[in-house]
Parts: sequence; C-alpha cells; structure tokens
Amino acid sequence: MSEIVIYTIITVSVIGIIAAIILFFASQKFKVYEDPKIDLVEEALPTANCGGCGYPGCRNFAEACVKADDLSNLYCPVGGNEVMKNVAEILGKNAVDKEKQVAVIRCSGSYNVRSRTNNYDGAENCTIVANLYSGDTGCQFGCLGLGECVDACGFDAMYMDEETGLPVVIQDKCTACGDCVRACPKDIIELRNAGKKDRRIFVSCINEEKGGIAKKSCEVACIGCSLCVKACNYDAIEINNFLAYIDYEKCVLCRKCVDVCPTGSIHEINFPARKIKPQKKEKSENPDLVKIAKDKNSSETKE
Amino acid sequence: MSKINLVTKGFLKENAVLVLFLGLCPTLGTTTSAINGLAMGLATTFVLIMSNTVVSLVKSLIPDMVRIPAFIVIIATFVTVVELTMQAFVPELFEVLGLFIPLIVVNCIILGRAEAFASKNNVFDSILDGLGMGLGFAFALTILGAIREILGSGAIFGMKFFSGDGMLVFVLAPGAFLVLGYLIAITNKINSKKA
Amino acid sequence: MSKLFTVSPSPHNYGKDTVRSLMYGVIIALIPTLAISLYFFGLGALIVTLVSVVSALIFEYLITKFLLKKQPDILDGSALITGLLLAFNVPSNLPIIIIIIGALVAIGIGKMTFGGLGNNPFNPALVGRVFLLISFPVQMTSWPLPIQSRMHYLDAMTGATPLGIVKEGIKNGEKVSDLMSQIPSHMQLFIGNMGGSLGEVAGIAILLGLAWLLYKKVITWHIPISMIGTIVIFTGILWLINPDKYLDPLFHVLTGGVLLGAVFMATDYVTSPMTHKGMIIFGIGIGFLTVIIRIFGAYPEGVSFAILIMNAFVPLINMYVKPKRFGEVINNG
Amino acid sequence: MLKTFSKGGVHPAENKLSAEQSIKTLPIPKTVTIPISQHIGAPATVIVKKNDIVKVGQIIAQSGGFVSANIHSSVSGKVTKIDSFMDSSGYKKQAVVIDVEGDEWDESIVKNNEVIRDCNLSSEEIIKKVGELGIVGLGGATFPSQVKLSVPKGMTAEVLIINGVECEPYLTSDHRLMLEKGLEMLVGTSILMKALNVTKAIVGIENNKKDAIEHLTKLSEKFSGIEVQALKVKYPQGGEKQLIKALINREVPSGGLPIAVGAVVHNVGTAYAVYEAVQKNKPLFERVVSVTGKSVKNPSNYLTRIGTSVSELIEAAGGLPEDTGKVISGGPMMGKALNTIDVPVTKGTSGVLIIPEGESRRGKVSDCIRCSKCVSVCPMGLEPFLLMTVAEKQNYERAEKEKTMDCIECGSCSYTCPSNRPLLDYIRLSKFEVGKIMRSRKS
Amino acid sequence: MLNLNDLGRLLIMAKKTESTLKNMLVALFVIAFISSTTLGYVYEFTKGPISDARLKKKVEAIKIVVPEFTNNPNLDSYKIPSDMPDSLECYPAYKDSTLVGTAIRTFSDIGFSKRIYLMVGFLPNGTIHNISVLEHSETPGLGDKMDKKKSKWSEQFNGKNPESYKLKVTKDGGNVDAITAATISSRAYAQAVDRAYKAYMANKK
Repeated sequence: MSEIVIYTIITVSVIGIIAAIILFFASQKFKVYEDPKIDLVEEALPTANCGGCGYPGCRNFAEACVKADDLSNLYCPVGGNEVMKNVAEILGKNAVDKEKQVAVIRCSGSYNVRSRTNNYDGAENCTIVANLYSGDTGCQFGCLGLGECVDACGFDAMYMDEETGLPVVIQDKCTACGDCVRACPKDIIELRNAGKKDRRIFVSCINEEKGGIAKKSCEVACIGCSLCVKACNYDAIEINNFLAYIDYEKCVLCRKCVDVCPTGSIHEINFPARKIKPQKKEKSENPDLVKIAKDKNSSETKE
Repeated sequence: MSKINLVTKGFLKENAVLVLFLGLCPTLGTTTSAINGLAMGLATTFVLIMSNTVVSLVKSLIPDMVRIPAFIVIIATFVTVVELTMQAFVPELFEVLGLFIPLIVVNCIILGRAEAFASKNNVFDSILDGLGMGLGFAFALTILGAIREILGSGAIFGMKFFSGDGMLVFVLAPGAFLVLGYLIAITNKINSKKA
Repeated sequence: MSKLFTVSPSPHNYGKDTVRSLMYGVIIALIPTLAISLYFFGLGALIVTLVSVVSALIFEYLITKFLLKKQPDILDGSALITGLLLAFNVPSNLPIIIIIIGALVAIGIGKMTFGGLGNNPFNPALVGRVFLLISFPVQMTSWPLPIQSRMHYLDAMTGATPLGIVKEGIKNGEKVSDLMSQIPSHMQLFIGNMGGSLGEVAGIAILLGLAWLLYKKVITWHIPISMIGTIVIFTGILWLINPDKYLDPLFHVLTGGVLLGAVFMATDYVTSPMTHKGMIIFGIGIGFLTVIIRIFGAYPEGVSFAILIMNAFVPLINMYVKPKRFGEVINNG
Repeated sequence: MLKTFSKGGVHPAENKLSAEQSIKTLPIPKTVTIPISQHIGAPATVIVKKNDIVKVGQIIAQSGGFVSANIHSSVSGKVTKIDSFMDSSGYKKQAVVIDVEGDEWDESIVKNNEVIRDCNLSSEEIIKKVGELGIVGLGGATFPSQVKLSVPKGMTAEVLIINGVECEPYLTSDHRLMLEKGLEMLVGTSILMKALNVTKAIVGIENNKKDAIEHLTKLSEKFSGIEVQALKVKYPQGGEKQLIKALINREVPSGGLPIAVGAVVHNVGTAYAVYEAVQKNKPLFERVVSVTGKSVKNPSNYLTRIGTSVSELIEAAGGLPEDTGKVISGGPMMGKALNTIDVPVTKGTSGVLIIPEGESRRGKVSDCIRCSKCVSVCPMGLEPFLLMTVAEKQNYERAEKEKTMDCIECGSCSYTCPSNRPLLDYIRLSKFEVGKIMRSRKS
Repeated sequence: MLNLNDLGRLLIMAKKTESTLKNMLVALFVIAFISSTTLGYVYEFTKGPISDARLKKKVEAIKIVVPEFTNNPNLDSYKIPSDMPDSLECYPAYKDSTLVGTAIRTFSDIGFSKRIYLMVGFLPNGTIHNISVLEHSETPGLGDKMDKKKSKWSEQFNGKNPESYKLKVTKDGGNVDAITAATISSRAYAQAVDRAYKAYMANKK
C-alpha cells in the first residue's frame, strides 16, 4: 500500500467522522418540531388547492384538521367522504359523513326561449356585464352566458354549450368545491345533494319577478304559480318572491311537481324515461328535458 | 410502475434536462458537438447507475441525518474513478470534457435520483432507474450537441457535410441556451399531447 | 322593438389611433433613411432591403398561421418594420441566405417565440442583427464603401467603419487627431457618406424621421433625447480629459448607429418602459452601456448590445418606476 | 397659456352640435315614471300610495339616510302604480308612476321668472332647504348636495368651485344654462358661498364656450368674490379632482375628498337648482337635457320633467334615426348605454346621445403592444394596462396596491388604446372586487 | 475499533437506522473508508497510464514541429528565459547526435481570451520548421483557425526565417497575414512565435 493511499484513507475518514459529529450536534440543536401528522394528512388530501374547504390550500386545511378536536366542521368537498375517512383514521378522530353534492345551474333560459333585447359589445366577463346592466335579455336574473364559472372551474367539470349559451356541469368531474358558485355574479349556481342514484329534482330558475313579466322575458321561467307546492306531499317546496325552491333535504324525488309545472322549469336529472307520457304535452316541450329523460345513463347532465 | 417504464420515462416524460431542468451546467458546457454530448452523457450514466446501485444497497444503513454527506461521498468516488480512467485511457476525450467531469459530483440528477429514488427502492429498480435517467440525459445531450454541431460547424459527429463556416452562435454559449430552450419547448409539446 | 341597441360599458367614443396607423407612422419615418441608403449603396441596399422585408413578412405569416395557429395579420406593419430595421442594421453586401436567416431569427426567435406582437421582451430586429453578428462575424463586419459600390452587390469594395478605424488606431497607440485624417468629416458623417450598415449612416435622414414621429405623436422625446444626451455627456467628459485618446461627442453620436438606435430601435413600443420616468432611465442606461462597450469593450460599436441589455431591464423598470399618482401624499416632513 | 390640469387627458372631437340651440321646454308627458333612487346613496322611501293625487313639487319619497335625497313629483296627477321598472342603470328598480292631470304646482313654489338676488337665510337654513328640496349634483354623479355642503368637523372650505367645464363631447346643457340663466346661476353660487362660509368662488369654463365665458365674466362683476376662469379644452377637466388641480393647483389626496384641500365643487346646474330651491322654493323636478347625436334631426336642449320617458325626448328632437346603434344616457365618455329607450329621465340625465350604427361598435381587440399611451393619458397617474392585466388574472391585492381605487373611470385609456383593449371594463371590475375586499376587511 | 457484530446487525436490519451519534459516526466512517480505499487503489492503478498519455501528447507535438529525430527530447529538455517572468521549455531533437532542430513551448497573453500555448520548431539556423497549437481558447470559427485542424492559416510560417520575415501582422507593419476578422488572435500567435525566436537566438551558443 503506497503512502498516497494511506493518506487518502486517513484524511477522508477523518473528514467523515468530523462531519458526522458536527451534523449530530447541529441536528440536536436546530431540531424544529412539526407535527408529522400534517404531512400525512396532506398526503391523504387531493391536493387540488381549490379552496373548496374554506382554507387557502390543502396544507392549511391539513393543519386545521390536525389542530381541531372535532372534524365535523371540516370537510373536503373534492375528496368527499372517503378522503375524510382516511384523514380521520390518521388522526384517530371521527369523520362526519356528508352527502355528496354537485353543482347545478338554476337557469335554463337558452337562446330559443329567451329573446334578446340588445347586443352586448364589451369585455367578455360576466361580472363586468352584471355591473353594467341586467344582461342582454329581458330576464334580469338569468345566466349571462360568458362562462366565468367555466373559467373558475379547476377540474374541467364545466363547459359552455354552444347551442344554448348556458354552462353545463359534467357531473362525474364535479367535486362540489364551490368555485363556480363564488364566481357567478348572478348567483345562479347552487350546490345540491347529488341524491339517490344521482337523481335530482330542482327548480331551474331564479327569476323573482311576477309570473307575467317572468314568462314574457323567458318561456321556461318559474312563474310562482304554486301548483308544485300543492302537488308536493312532503312540504319540500316553498315559494318566495314568485319563485319556487325545492329543499333537497326534504325532497323524496317523487316527481309529482315536475308533472304539474306549467312552464317546465322544474328539472329532473338521471331519472329513467317515463312509461306513460304526461297527458298535457306542453309540459315536457322543453327539448332539453326530453333529451335528459332519454339519456338516463349519460354522465353529462344538462341542468 | 412497470420495469420498462422505469427505463423509458427518462427519455421524455421525466427527462432530466428537458423536463426536470437538472444538471444544466454540463449540458450547456459540453455539448459543442454530438460526440462530446454523448461522452458526457455516458459518463454520467455510468456514475448514475453505480451510485444508484450502491445507495440502494446501503439505504437502510445510513441514518437520515448523514445521508447527504454519505451519498456525496459515494458519488464523488465514482466520479473520480471515471475521471482517472478517462485521463489514463482516453486522454483526447478527457481534454475536452475534463473540466466538466468533476462537476458530475454536484450534478443534481445524480444526487436527486439517489435521494428521490434509490434511497426508497430496491436495487434492481434503482439500476433501471439510473439506466433510464442516465440514457435520457445522454440522449438529450447528444441531440443538443448534434443540433449545435450541425448548425454551428456544418458537421455531424465530426463529419463535415457543408463547406465553410456554420452559424458560430451555436458553438458559443448563447447557442446552447437557444437550442436548449427550443428542445424544452418541443418536449413540453410532445408531453402535453401524450397527457 | 325591431332593432336591438348595442350596449357596452363606457367610453363610447374611440380614438382614431390603431396599431396599424402607429406602425405605418414608423414606416413613413423610415423612408428618408431608406432613400439615403439607396443613394449611397445602390443595388446592394435594394437587394438587402427587399429580401429582408419579404422574408420577414413570409415568416410572420407562416409562424402565426401554423405554429401559433392565430389569424395572421402580416399587414399590421410590425413585421414590415422588423424587416426594414433588420435590413438597416446589416451591410449592403450581405449574402441573401444570411439575410433570410436573420429575418427568421428576428421573427421566429425574437418575436414569435414569446407569443407575437406585444409579448416579445427584446427588439426583434436587434435579436436578428446580434445573432448574425455573432454567427457570421466576417460577413457582418465588412462594410461596402459608399457611392463606389453602388452598382455592385456581393463583389463590392469594402472598408472599415469610422469607429472601427479609430478603435483599431487607438489600440495601436495612435493619436485621435492623426486618425481623424483617415475618416470622413463630421459633415460627411451627417449626410451619411461613410462605410456602415444600410440605415445607420445618414444622421440627417434619421433626424427627419424623428421629427415626423414626434409630430405624429407616435413616440415621445424621452428615450432618444436621454440616450443621446447621456452619450454626449459621457463621451464629452472623457474627451475633455484626454482629447488624444477619446473621440469628440459629436463623432460618437453620428457614427455606429447611435441615431438609428435612439430613434427607431430603443423606442420600439413593446420593448421599452411604460412610463416617461422609466423611459428616461432606459435611455440613460442605453447611452451609458453604449459608451462603455465602445471604449472598454471588444466591439467598436455597442448600440445594439446596449439596447438589448436594457430591454432585459424593462420589466424591472416597469415594476419599480411608477408614474406619479395623482394626489399621492407627499411628506415634506 | 390657459390653465388646465397637469397630467394626462385626451382631446376627443367636441361635436357640440346643440350648442346654438336655446333651451326649449318639453311638453309635459301623459305619464311619468319617477324612480326613487336617482342619486348616489340609499334609495328614498315612498310615502305616497296608489291612487293618491299629487301636485307638482309635492314630496313623494323621503330621503332614506344621511347620503340620500328626497324625491318630488314632477307633475300633478294620480299615482297609478308603485312597482319596479327598468331605469337607465339597466336594472329594474322601484319607481312611482303618475298619470298626468293638468299642471297644478304646489302652493309654496314661486312661479314667476323674477330674479331674486338677496338671500337672508343662514348657512344652516340654506343647507336644510337644499336637502329638503332634493337637490343633487347635476353633473352626472348625483351626489346629494346637502352632504357636500355640510363641511365635516375639523375641515374648512376655502373656495367654492363651480364646474362649468362640460368637457364631455356632444353635451351642451350646462353651456346653454350658463348663457340663458347666467344671472340665476351666479345668485345660486353666492348662496352656496354663504352656505359654505367662503368668500371666494371660481367658475371654471372650458375655452370652447367663449360666449358663456364672456357673458358670465360680465355678470360676475356685480358679485363680489366670484371669478370666471377660462380653461384649456381637455378631457376630463370636469372631474372634480382635475378641476381643482386646474383652477387652484392643489391635488386632492388619494382616497380623499375635495374638502381635504379646502375646495368644494358644484356643477353649474346644481348652482341653478340651488337658486331655484332657496329663492323660489322649487324642488328639483326638472332639468335641462341635451338630445344630440350626429344623425339626430334637431339636436337640442330641453327643459324636461324628471320621469319623462327618454323616448319622448328623442321624439321631440325628430325621432329615433334609422341607423341608431347605441343610445347613451349622458356623454360619450362616461355615459351609460341604454338597452331600451323606455326609461325615465332622472336627476342625473345630462343628455341623451344617439350614436349611429357605424360608430357604435368597438374595434377588434388585439394584444397590448405596450405603447404606453394609456399611461400617458391617465389623469390620475395610473397604469391602466397593468390594472387590466391584474384584473384579468384576478390578482386584486396587486390591483389595490396599484391604486385601482383612484380611477375616476373617465375612459381616457380605453379611448386612446390603439389595440382597442377594454381597459376601463376591467379596471371597473377590479374596483368592484377590491371594494368588496376592502369592505370585508373593515367589518 | 469497528465492531463487526454491529455492522452485521446493521446490514441485516430491515428497519431504517436511527440518527444516533454512534450510528452516524459508524455509517459515515465506513463509507468514507471504503471510498478512500477504492480511490487510492484506482489512483495507483491509473498513475502510470496517465503520465504516459501526457508524455505521448507532448512528444507528438514535438514530432510535428521538428524534423525526424532519434533521441528522447523530453529527457534532454532545458529551460531558457524569455522577456516574461515565465521561462520557455526547449526540447532539442537530435538525429544520430546531430542537432536537427529545437522545439520550444512558447506562449502569448494578448489573445482574445486566456493564454495561448504553442510549440514552435526551429531548425538550427533559426528557420521555423513547423508550429502546432498546444492550448488555446480563442473564439471558435474565428481565432481557432490558428489550429491546423481548422485551417491552413498557420502554414504561412513554415520555412520562414524570422530574420527576414517580420513576425507581426500586416496591419502592424509585419509580414503575417492575419486571419480574417481575428486580428487579435493572429497578433497573439505572431507574438508567441516571436518570443520563442528571440529567446532561442539569445540562448544559442
């Protein structure tokens, strides 16, 4: 063994030992305690950073979960019950099961049922239009059709339908994070329980004007006739300001209200086609409705 | 992840240079010609495979706190071996690459793979990973070198096909940045299409 | 109601300036320079300008249509200006293939890589020019003699630029006063009778263009004046210190594309700062760098590099130099 | 060299088509729709019921807060409906519909045209009267005047500025008012001076109204402390902050009110309304409206009762032209486009402008070429291109830092942009969102 | 010093070693020891070939610049002073004990970047036989044309005697045609040759 080899071995080994000692003491001295559970919880989360939980990002939500004594106020809408169950397991706490929700668009005023009253010529942004005036049709509550909700969606779960000029939610991709709800300046989008077998019934209109005026500006508007309230056996429907609202907690999906609605503004989603066509034909005249009833298995639901 | 995937991901999906932007110093510095790029790439591949193997073997022995010095020592050893061997047996190549061979030690790809892959996976997978990442690196460097050589000196692998000078800028450093930029853009395009 | 009104947010009154009108304003301002270069360099100038402009337009069209997949609008004037400016920045005996490469680099790398008009951080024509200068130093630094080479293109007689002669001479320890006999007089420089790139020779034509641009309010005075002013002051100080070693300020301004750079290149909308204060800082920076490169650097002229370097600082200038806000609370203590 | 404000500004084509037309009185319509929210601030509360009979000048809605104003009936007749109707804002809002029967004025109103110069009321009494009679700023912003006249504690008004600039193209209502009711307007000014306790007032008028300048200069000799100042023609000189800068060279601090620099600004229309209110007891129920536009048959200025439908105004000026593309309530720079002409004239309607089809559309939007024209024309020293970009990227914190709230929405940036970018649209969006953020921070 | 039992246990243990002082010391020491040993032996092994390769390169350069010789110039080398602090290395070439030429390793600092090293071969009468570039970092495509591999520019020196052939570029009043657009590099090249010539003549016995 030549001298060089020996010297090499000695120097390198000594450096190694010294480094080990320094590192050991440094690690003792500068140890920062961070709950390792935060990392674990964060890993269990979908890390979409959508803010649907009410926290600025997944890490903040994870921190909140670790800190909280009780998980009942914390819910990740994207991950759903499954993720929350995992989180609860990591933390040894109990998760509260919440019904899966999905965004629905409460306006069905497509081009063919809502006549234009002017031409808009400005920036393509719903909020800008909403601040300027009530929109380019007679209905001042309806969808403006410039797709700010679609832009806001971080999951590609929405698109604008070219034919109707309305946004469409792709149910399978929707995580109910609520970004679209916050983005819509007209408050048209609502998160509703997905319902049994993904079946839902809701009033697809938020027009609060008197029946006659509403009907004039939009053929499929809710006119506040209260026929549905009478039809409902479960007290699930209420009318305020000439507008019906179906409480999804109370609704049992019996479909009676859909049959009686004279304007077809109550929509049913993912139901099988009816055996007997309703007697009054104009009830289901809305082409969208017929289509929905037909493709019951379609994952993309027009709402 | 399938075994084949381990090797192929280094070429496009997780290419060290074109996607992860690691080891840019040798990438920009050595790729004046295709052959230089290839040689540098192969040298790195060798070190990468060896260090991945060893790191994966000893991963459970090394305490967390000293893992980085340990990895660096392992890597440095292999780099020095490569350096000395090259100097002894291929001095012409060493003359061109000599400056950059020691830099392999701090090439982020190698430490990065040791830290991110080899210290968590078994030996066989680590070898495949080293092979894939290394070949991907060599692939990127060769392409980069080839483009720079073609445009800059009108030649490919030293064979001239165009009399007269090429566009000098490609032999110089700015050309390296330019070509790298466009290669990254093309890779992104391909990857985004696949995804 | 039979007819629908248009509704839009205010204002409902729109100015007459369009991108196109501004660009064509610049092109009109370039005409005197083009005319003078045609007078001095004749055939070569014609070929170089035509090739440069046509290839710039073609590349603009092809890249916008097939790579960016946008509706190409090659007649908005921006590619035309890039083509013209590129031609103005090269010698009149440049081989056609090199000009085409220059146009490809200017449009392709300088402009379209960043997303087209409005998004490029560097002046496209200068990117093309500097690319050519580094790639083809031999062809890019042999300048045809004015007037004599009017009827020749590739076989023109060449000579050095005045700045090149002086720089070489000073390096060899010769005195400036001796060197001045070898180069044209200031008056000759002013009308453009010297070796150099197509558009950089004639000060008078460029000043005409400047007057037009200022009159039409296409550009403001801030960049040209601050840039030329800095060069004059800086070189003036050096000249006063040692007139044997340093050239006089007027000579510096009239040669090496200072005027062309100050009026047409540095003032490029896209690559210059947004505020007047920022423009002045930008101009001073260019002037300063130009002199530094000329006197201490390897190249005899430095305008292109100085502009490109300052282009890189524009985002920073925009970030930190803000216009004076109305009603900003100023504390006088 | 005429005075003007120092920074930014544009000079659009003036197009003062109706400048030579003296003010005509529009016939009283058959029915009027009087919105109860015609001013900035809280809407008023309706105090009449359906089928009530009202007289001209009778109060029909009570001020709904400190920043609010009373609303008076502009006609005599029967209240037929109290419901929501589309107003010029484009939204349906509550309004009172009155069917006209005769023209019976409230007894307290002095109906003759005699000019009463002397006013014996104290400052408080004047302010009270201005508030009761529903006077709001008639320049367009419709800020309740009594609020402006009540100087906050710790501040003193030094100078009253009367805004006769009328920098918006096309509009001529203030111009005509100054020519025809100059004396009354100056009396109103001296009343305002008294209310504010100031000894100096400046009437600022742009130099394209030479006759008005001459006329008022002559009249003002009879009033002590009132000075008429000609100004260089430049938009947006009529903006409060710009006008103060131009006339007394003071800058209202960012986020502050004019009173912070000792100035109070009132429009000439307001001064005239104040005169009528204080000296004649007449509430604000009519105003001068210019009906103009290149294709309008007879561009003219009408004294119009509040609540008259815009369509009737247009009818009086020769009907809606064939090629109408856009109808604007107000001027072309800051006015509001209407989506129907069946909306009522309100206290803030300074003009109705009809733009032909050919000029109504914006040009094709292209990428920003960073020409910096928007920066140099912005009278507030902002960077519109940047504000638009951050608004598009929804980076509202940055927008706030870049002083988006200082924007006066004059539209100079959008006007000048060669790429036709909707700069102001997005700045307005960012103001809206930043305002939300700021409010949430306060609460 | 090293407990083999410990090491064995460490190797078998599937669980991650904890960061205690002892473990850290042992792990780092073992790795450092193995590495350095390996390196030491590789060094020993490659020492010979490396020096051979270096020598071979030098001899090859000498072979190019002087006529055929039979001795080992490397063994006979000597140093001569130059006008700069650094001295020049001389490699005399003998053919059957007759001096046929001398190769001088010379340099210049006035190039475009860094120092340029040349090997200049002089015949005994001072005539330049041949020149080869040992090291340079001139601009590719311009200054690097001084290299024989890139262009025939340097051949103009061959067979010239600097006594009559002025080693300056034509621009400076000499006889050397500069490389187009690379006057600075050419000037440095000429200077290096001139330096070698002057030192050689001054030290010629």
